[in-house]
Amino acid sequence: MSNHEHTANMKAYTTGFALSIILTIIPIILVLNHLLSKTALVVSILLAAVLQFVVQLFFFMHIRDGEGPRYNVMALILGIIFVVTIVAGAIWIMSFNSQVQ
Amino acid sequence: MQNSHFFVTGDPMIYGADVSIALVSVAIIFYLTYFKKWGWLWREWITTVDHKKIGIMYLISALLMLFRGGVDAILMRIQLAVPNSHFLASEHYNEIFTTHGTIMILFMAMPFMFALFNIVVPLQIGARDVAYPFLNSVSFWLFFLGAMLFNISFVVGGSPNAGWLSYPPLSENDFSPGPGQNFWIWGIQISGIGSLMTGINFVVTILKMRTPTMRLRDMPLFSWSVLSSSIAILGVFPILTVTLVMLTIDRLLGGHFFTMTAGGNPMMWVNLIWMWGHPEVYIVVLPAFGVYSEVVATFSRKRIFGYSSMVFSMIAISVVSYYTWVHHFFTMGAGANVNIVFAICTMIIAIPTGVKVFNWLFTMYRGRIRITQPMLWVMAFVPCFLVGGATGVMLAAAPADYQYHNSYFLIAHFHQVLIGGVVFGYIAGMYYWFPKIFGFKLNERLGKWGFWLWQIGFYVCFMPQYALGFMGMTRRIYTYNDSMGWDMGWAPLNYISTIGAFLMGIGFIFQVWQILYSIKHGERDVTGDIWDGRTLEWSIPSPAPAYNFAILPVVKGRDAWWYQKEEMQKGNVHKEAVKYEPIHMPNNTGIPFIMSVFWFIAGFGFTFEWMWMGIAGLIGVALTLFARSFQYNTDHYIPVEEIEKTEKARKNYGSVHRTAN
Amino acid sequence: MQQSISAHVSDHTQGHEDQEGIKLLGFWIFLVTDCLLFATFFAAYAVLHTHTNGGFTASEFNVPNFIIETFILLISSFTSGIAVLNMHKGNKKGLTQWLIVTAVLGAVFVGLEVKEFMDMAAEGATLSQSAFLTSFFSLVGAHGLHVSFGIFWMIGILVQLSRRGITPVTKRKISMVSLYWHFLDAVWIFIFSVVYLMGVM
Amino acid sequence: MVYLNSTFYYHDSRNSIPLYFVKGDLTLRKWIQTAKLSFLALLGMALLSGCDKSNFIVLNPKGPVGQQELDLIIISVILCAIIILPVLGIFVYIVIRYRDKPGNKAPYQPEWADSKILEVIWWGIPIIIVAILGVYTAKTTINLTKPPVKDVKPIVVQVTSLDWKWMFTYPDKKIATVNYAEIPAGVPVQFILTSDAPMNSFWVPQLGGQEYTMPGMAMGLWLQADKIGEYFGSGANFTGKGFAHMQFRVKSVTQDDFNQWAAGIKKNSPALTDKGYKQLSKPGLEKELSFSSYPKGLYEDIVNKNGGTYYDHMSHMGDMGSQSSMSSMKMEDKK
Repeated sequence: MSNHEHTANMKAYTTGFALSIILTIIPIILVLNHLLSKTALVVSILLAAVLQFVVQLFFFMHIRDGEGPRYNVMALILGIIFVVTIVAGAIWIMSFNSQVQ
Repeated sequence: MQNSHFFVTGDPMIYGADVSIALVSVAIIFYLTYFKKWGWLWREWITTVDHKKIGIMYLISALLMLFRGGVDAILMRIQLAVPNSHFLASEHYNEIFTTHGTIMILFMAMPFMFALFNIVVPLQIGARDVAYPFLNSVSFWLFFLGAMLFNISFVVGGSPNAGWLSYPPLSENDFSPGPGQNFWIWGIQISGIGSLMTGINFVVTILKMRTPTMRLRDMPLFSWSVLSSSIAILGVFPILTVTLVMLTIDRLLGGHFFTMTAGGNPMMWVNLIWMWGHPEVYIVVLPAFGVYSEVVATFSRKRIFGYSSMVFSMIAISVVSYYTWVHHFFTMGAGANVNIVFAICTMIIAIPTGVKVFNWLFTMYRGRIRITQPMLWVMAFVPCFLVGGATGVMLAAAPADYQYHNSYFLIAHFHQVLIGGVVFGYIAGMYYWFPKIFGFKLNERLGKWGFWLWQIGFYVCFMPQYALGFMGMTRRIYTYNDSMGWDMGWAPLNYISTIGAFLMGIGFIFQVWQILYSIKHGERDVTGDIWDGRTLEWSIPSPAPAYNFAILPVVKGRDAWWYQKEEMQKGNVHKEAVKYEPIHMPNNTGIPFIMSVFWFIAGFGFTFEWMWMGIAGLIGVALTLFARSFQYNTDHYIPVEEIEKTEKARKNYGSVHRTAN
Repeated sequence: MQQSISAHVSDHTQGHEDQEGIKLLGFWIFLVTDCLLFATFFAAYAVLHTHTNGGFTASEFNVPNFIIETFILLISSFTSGIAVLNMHKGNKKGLTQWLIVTAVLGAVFVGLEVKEFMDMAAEGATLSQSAFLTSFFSLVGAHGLHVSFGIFWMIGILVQLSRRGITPVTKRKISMVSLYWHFLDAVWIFIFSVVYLMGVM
Repeated sequence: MVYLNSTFYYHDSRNSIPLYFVKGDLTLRKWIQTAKLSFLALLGMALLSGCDKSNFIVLNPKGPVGQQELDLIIISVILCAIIILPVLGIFVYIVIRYRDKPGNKAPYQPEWADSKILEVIWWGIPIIIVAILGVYTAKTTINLTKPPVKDVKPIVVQVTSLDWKWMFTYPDKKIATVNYAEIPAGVPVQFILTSDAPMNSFWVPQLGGQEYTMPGMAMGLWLQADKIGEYFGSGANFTGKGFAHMQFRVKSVTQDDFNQWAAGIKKNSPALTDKGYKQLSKPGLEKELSFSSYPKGLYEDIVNKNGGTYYDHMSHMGDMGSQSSMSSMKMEDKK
């Protein structure tokens, strides 16, 4: 993609890096100090992970780069849907209640 | 491992096969050496990156595997024809149905599908090659050597015998020790990686390699079907890869993903393998839908009806097929909620499928239907698939499925959709595009014999199996009326079913005869447009030149070639001087083949649990990858003179547009 | 005749430059499929993580070790980004140096992971001990193998870079490896969160 | 036992009903001869048997569960036929009318390729049909998780699939049988299924549809026989070499006969010991057997040792009687 504009610059990388460090430290502190109830803790860990994933996408992987149809974005969205299906589907199905028809 | 264990022994049929394999190998080697064809084989085929040649190799492999899978089917039907039969022993029967299923889906349907992908897609979208020609060659050789690895289990080490999806714990070490099950894992693993690459390749090819004037919404429906099928491949083949890795970890490293002990969970396997397995059947059927769309439009001399809803329904199928996998194990105890959701999702997928059938019918409506060979298969498909689809909806109703599951009703259903939907479609596609790729048509008369034998054979074989399901006959039993004093009255219908299987086998022989006969006597295609086609592949000579299009075609809408022909007839064509430019093409390369051989070595080593050999093979793979990374001189230009020469030699063609009546 | 009615379409769309763009898109799609690969391992882990067979449980993970691993990988993701920045500026030397830094950090990460695995094995927590451990070693090990592969890939690219300099081809390769590296960091975030943090929570 | 052609690894020599695996002396030639002779006779028989309704056991249920499933089958057939039959008719009509033959006067409109009305019709009709079938499916699915009749106290039968035999344990009577089960007619039976071998599937077509037997899982299946009779049962999911022989008998008798039968077993049959179970669970075939007792907690141990400890289903494995199994159902509902 040689002819495309690049969102890559030092400022973006540094911001992204700082954000990901913060988003890593927050859940570590929460977990090591047992600050929240179990459910709240799980939610905040996952939330931090998802946010950090978004940071990686925008600041490091430059998902916004490129022109024309955004096939890479479409692929990513479809991929995320499939990922969620695989993991959530497996958990749901496998938590069988063993009392069946 | 002892020598006597390395080679499979004990059955006269196996010795017979050993001898014939040895004889055929010697004959091939002799032929190649005597006629000094080794160099030709290497230059023209093994190292080729031309999508058309790769397609031909896929096609030949698929037909060979159809033969092997078909022989397996006939052996099973012989065994079941009469009660208390001792033609095959229990374990031998188990091996045969395992290899039959595996081969037919993974080593017959998949390569047949890839053959059509390769042969048709670049020609149809006005491209000179696929996006990644090198990767395309890697895919083929991975498939081919994976299939060979699986097939040699017949003579060395022993065949797998835990069913085509090898449910653990039966497929774990405790119950299936030895190389048989490993052959299954590694054969599928290696070819599955190839399939994944093909998926990526064709998605990018279709998105990026279309001739610049072709918009996605004008793209022929076969290419759309390939796109939706490839998207589904991307979505599910990684799951297959990992699931097989997990079973490998269990078997090779003593892991406990799916074992009965130490907390392993066999249901997890069933869950994961069907996450791949169900979309897989839609992966193979979508391109068949694409074939039907092309063939119906061409031979009705009419535009395809409801193009947009055809496209929409294919995309819908490829996505919704991701949400139906549990219907393969409604009876496994996932609870009522899970069952209801997946039952309804399964029924929903019938809606876009049904819409497609309507659209095909209304493409024929007010058209002019020419009943040619490809069209015959399409017309056989419609009723067959309707019934198969209906039984599919019946199976989707979860509580009813408790009665059909694992019975012969199920067997009849999926053979009806897989033969009636997939095989008929691929055969139609083969007949349709055969002239384009080989330059001659397949003989009609022999083809009709083949067709009718297939049709009659199919119904004679599988209709009784629906009834057998209602009679309580379960799949995968090698004999019946043999124990506990039950005679359930299964014998007569089984006998009839066997007759049908033989008829289909004879039909296949006619088709092989037809191909061999037509090589010499088949009608030559001099126009490049033997069917009066509608899409771009018919605008170039048959067989297509290496670069496909001397000049990239201009597309103004759907059915580009059809309207171009109309313009030509009206005389609206401004003749310009032809000015060629050098064409950029990839170089042949031996690396894909060598890399795949290393994969084969690795797979063979792990199959016999010879770790040194497996690891050596993987190192070989890494080295070849590394070597490729350092290859910079990977392409060349075809000079203008050469293009002019080739095109001149074919100047004589020129299609006459035959309007109906 | 086909040729005579076809307008002349420039061949450039299938020429050399855009080939690199096409390859990058393919690689991106490959990464998405790789996501699914990890998702499958995650699914198995999610289902099996309580199946400890009376042995090692997730609460026994070595906390300092995985926190250090996480930060090393985060930093290496940053440094690989800086390498790409240098590439765009045409600074071959800076590019080479930052790539080397990234690869070294990756190697340290893998080393720490191997040490963690060895320590666990020494305690008897091996892959064949329980379904939990099988799924743990597979998931984390799959990531570790990806990182190791990335290191070798970087070495290969470094050699090509020293021979050929910054060309469209090496540029594309560096973009790919950097994308791959960020991707592995993203996967690790989830391993870190789901496996380790939720394990010791 | 003489396993023939154990090509590879199967060298186990259990001694039960060896005959099944002994290769007969029928050669291929003889087989073809027999085939020839019986060809016509069989064809005729097949046609006749097609009329013999009693052979189609799935369509001839003997209990409320099988009946509900049959009802759903019939509904689904009718709903599918509503689409299939007209479409087949249209197909035949179109092919005949629009064939490309000289002098065909049917209209030819090569450009006609869109019709919003038609598209709405054939997206709409299947949606309606799926909706109707979906509702029935959901209803039946939920119904089948409950005992078929409410006013009769159910009994519990625990089922364990082994290589290659079925073991039934009766927690209320503390007796066990192999390859056959007796149940009282008119009483809901909760079969609780597990496996101590590769997963199988428990299927008694005339009583109702099947359910897998999974190692480490204990799953309930409600069945009920309305009349006395003997019903064919079989394993439906492939488990290896002896799978084809995993057929069993379910005999439904009156409540009195059932009690008598249990008492008879209690009195006359040998006990199943731990050692005996170990022997029984080894791969091999077995004839019908009865045991006056079995080791305490046998079923629970089987489930737990295969991974049952990781799930919360100890409460309804059946040993506390049907009452507790009912209450655990309520627990499930809350989940």
